[in-house]
Amino acid sequence: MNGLINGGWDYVNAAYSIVWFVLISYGIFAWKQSRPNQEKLP
Amino acid sequence: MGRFLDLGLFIIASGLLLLGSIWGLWIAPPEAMMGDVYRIMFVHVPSAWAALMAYTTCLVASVIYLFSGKSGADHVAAASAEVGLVFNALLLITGSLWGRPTWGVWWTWDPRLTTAAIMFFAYAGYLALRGAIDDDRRRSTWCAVVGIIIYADIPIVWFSVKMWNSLHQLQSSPKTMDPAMVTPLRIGAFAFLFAFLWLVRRRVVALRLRAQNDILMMNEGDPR
Amino acid sequence: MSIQAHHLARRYGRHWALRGISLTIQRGESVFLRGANGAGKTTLLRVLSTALQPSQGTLCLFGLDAQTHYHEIRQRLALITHHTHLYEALTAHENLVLLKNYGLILSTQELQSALARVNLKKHAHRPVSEFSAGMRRRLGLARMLLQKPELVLLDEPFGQLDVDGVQLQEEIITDFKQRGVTIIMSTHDHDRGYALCDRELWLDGGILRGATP
Amino acid sequence: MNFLRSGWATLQKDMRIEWRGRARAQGALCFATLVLLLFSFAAGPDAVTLGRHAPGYVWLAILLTSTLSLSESMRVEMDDRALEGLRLLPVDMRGFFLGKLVSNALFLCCIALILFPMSFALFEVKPTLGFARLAGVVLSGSMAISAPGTIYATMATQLKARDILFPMLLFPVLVPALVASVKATSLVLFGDPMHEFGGWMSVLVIFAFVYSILGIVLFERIVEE
Repeated sequence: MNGLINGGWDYVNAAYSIVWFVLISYGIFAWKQSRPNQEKLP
Repeated sequence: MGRFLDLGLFIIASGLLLLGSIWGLWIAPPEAMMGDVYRIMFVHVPSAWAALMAYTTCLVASVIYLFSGKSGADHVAAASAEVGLVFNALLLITGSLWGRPTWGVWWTWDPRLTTAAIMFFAYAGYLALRGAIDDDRRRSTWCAVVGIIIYADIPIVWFSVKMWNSLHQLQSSPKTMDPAMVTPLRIGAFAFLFAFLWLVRRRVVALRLRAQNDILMMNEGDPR
Repeated sequence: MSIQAHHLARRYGRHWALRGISLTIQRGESVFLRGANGAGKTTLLRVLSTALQPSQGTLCLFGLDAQTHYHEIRQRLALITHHTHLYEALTAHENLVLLKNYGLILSTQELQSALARVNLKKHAHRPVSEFSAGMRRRLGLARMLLQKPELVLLDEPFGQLDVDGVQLQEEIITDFKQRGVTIIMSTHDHDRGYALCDRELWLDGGILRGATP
Repeated sequence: MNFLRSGWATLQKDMRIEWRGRARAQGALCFATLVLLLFSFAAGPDAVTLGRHAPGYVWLAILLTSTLSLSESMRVEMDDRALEGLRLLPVDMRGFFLGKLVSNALFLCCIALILFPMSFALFEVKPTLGFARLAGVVLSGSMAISAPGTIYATMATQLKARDILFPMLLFPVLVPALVASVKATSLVLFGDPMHEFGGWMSVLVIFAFVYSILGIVLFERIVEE
C-alpha cells in the first residue's frame, strides 16, 4: 500500500491530532469568552 | 438571527472537519510517490488558505477602520489576526510534519515556509502591540496602521525569499492532483473556511462585549 | 462662538476621565476651570485644544468641526501645560526659530521682544536642558506669545513660576483679555482664578458640577 | 510646499540635535563596532568563513544599532512632548515624517561608513564592484530600515514595553530589506557573475519606497492618537 516512504502514518496521525486539538481548544476558548455572563467585571 | 448563524456555522464547520478528516484519512487512496504522508496536505493546505484569508480580512478591516473609525472594524481586525495566527501555527506545524518524512528535514528555507514563519512572528508582534496599549482609540488606530504595514510586507517577503532561495536549492512542493484527492482537499478548504468564520465571529462578539462593558462603566458608580 | 462641546467623554483604558461634558464658550470670554486633582481638568483642556481626541462627543471650535478641521483650528489656539513642548538639546533662541522654520510668520524683532518680555534674553543661547522648570515655563510663554492665538488654554499657568513669573503671567492674561482672546484656565489658586476670569466651571469626577453663567 | 518646508525644518533640527548629542551618537557607534567584533568572535577565527559572511555581520550590526538610534531619535520628540507642540503649531506631519526618515537613514549611513572600512580590515574583503555601488546599497539599505523603523519607533517610544515591542514589531517586517542588503553587499564584495545586483537593488528600493509612502500617508494618524 505504501509508496516510497514508509512509516508516514505516524506523521499523519500527529498532524491530524494537533489540528483537531488546537481547533477544539481554541474553539472552546472563543466560545467561553464570547458568553455575556463570563464578561462581568470582578 | 445571529444565534442561528452561529449555530449553523458551527455545525457546518465541525461536520465538514469531521467529514474531511475521515475522507482524508481513510477514503482517499495513498499517493504514488509519497504514500500516506501526503494526507497531511488535506489539513495543511487549507490552513494556509485560511491563514491568508484571515490576514486579508485583517487588512480590509484595518483600512475600513482608518476610514470610518467604527469600532466594529477594529474588532474584526483583532479577531481575524488572532484566528489567522492560530491557522498560521497549524500551517507551520503540519508543514514541518510533512517535511520531515518527504524531504528528510523538519525545516527548509523554502519560500513558502519562510514567508509563513515570518508572517507568524509579524502577527504575533501585532497582537503583542494590541495587548500593550490601554487607550482604546490609540490601540485601534495604531493596530490598523500596523495591520496595513505587515500585509504590505507579505508579497515583498515572498519575492525576496524566492530570489534568495533560488540560488542554493530548488524545492518544489508536490502538485500531484488525482481527482480522488481533490475532493477531500476541497472539503478541507470549506471546513477551514467555516471554522474561520465561526471563530472570528466568536472573537468579535467577545471583543464587543468587553468594549460595551467599558462604555457602561462611564455611567456606573457615582464619582464621589 | 469660540467653543461648542457636546457630550465630550474621554477614557484611558477602563478609566473614564471625562464623562460627558457639554459647554459653550463665547468669543472673548475668560473661564476659570476649577476642580480637585484627578477631576479631569487637564484632560478637558487637552481635548479642547485638539491635542487629544475625545472618545465620544463632538467638539466645534471657531465654528469648525474639530474632528476634520483641526489644521485650521490649531493655527488659532495655544496650549500651555507643564509639558512645555521644547527640545532639550536646542537653545531657547533655536526653539523659537524652529517655529519660523516650520512656517509661522514671525520677524526677528518679534522673536527678540518675546524673549525680552519673558526675561530670558541673557539666557537665549543656552540649551534648554540647562534651564530650570520656571525658565522653561517662561520660554513656553514666549512661544505662546509668538503664536498670537485667539484661544488660549492654560493648565496650571502659575505652577513652577517665581513671583516675577506669576506677575508676568497675570499681565499676559490681562493683556490677552483686553485684546479679546478667549481664555480657559485651570488653577488651584482660586483667588487668582476668580480675579482674572469672568466665569467659573467646576469639574468633578469628569463631569461639570456647576458653572456660573 | 508646506510638506517640503516641514520636512527640511525637521531634517535641519534633527541634524542639529544629533550634533549636540554627539556623545550619544558615539555610544551607538561603539555599540555597532562591538557587535561586529562579537560576531567575529562567535563565528570563530577562520578567515574564509568570516570573509564570506562579512556582509551579513555588517548588516546585522547596522540593524541592531538601528533599534537604538531610531528609538533615541523619537525619544527626543516625546521628552517634553515636543512633537505635540509641533502638532499644535500645526506642522505638516507628512513632511515631518519624511524629514525624520531621512535623518534616521543618514545616521545609519554614518554607522555603515565606519563599519564597512572596519570589515575590510577585519575580514579581508574589498568591494570588487567599486565603492559607488556599495554606497548605493548602503544608502538604499538605510532608507529601507528607517522607513518602517521610524513608523514603529513613533509607536514604541510611547509604550511601556517599548524595549521588547520595538524589535518584535520591526524585525519580521525588515526581513526582505535585510536579505536584499546582505545579498547586494555580497555581490559588490565578491563579484556578480550572474548579474543579480540590479534585482536585489530593486527589492531594496521598492521596499524603501513602499514603506516611505505608507509612512507619509499614515504617520499623521499615528501621532494624532
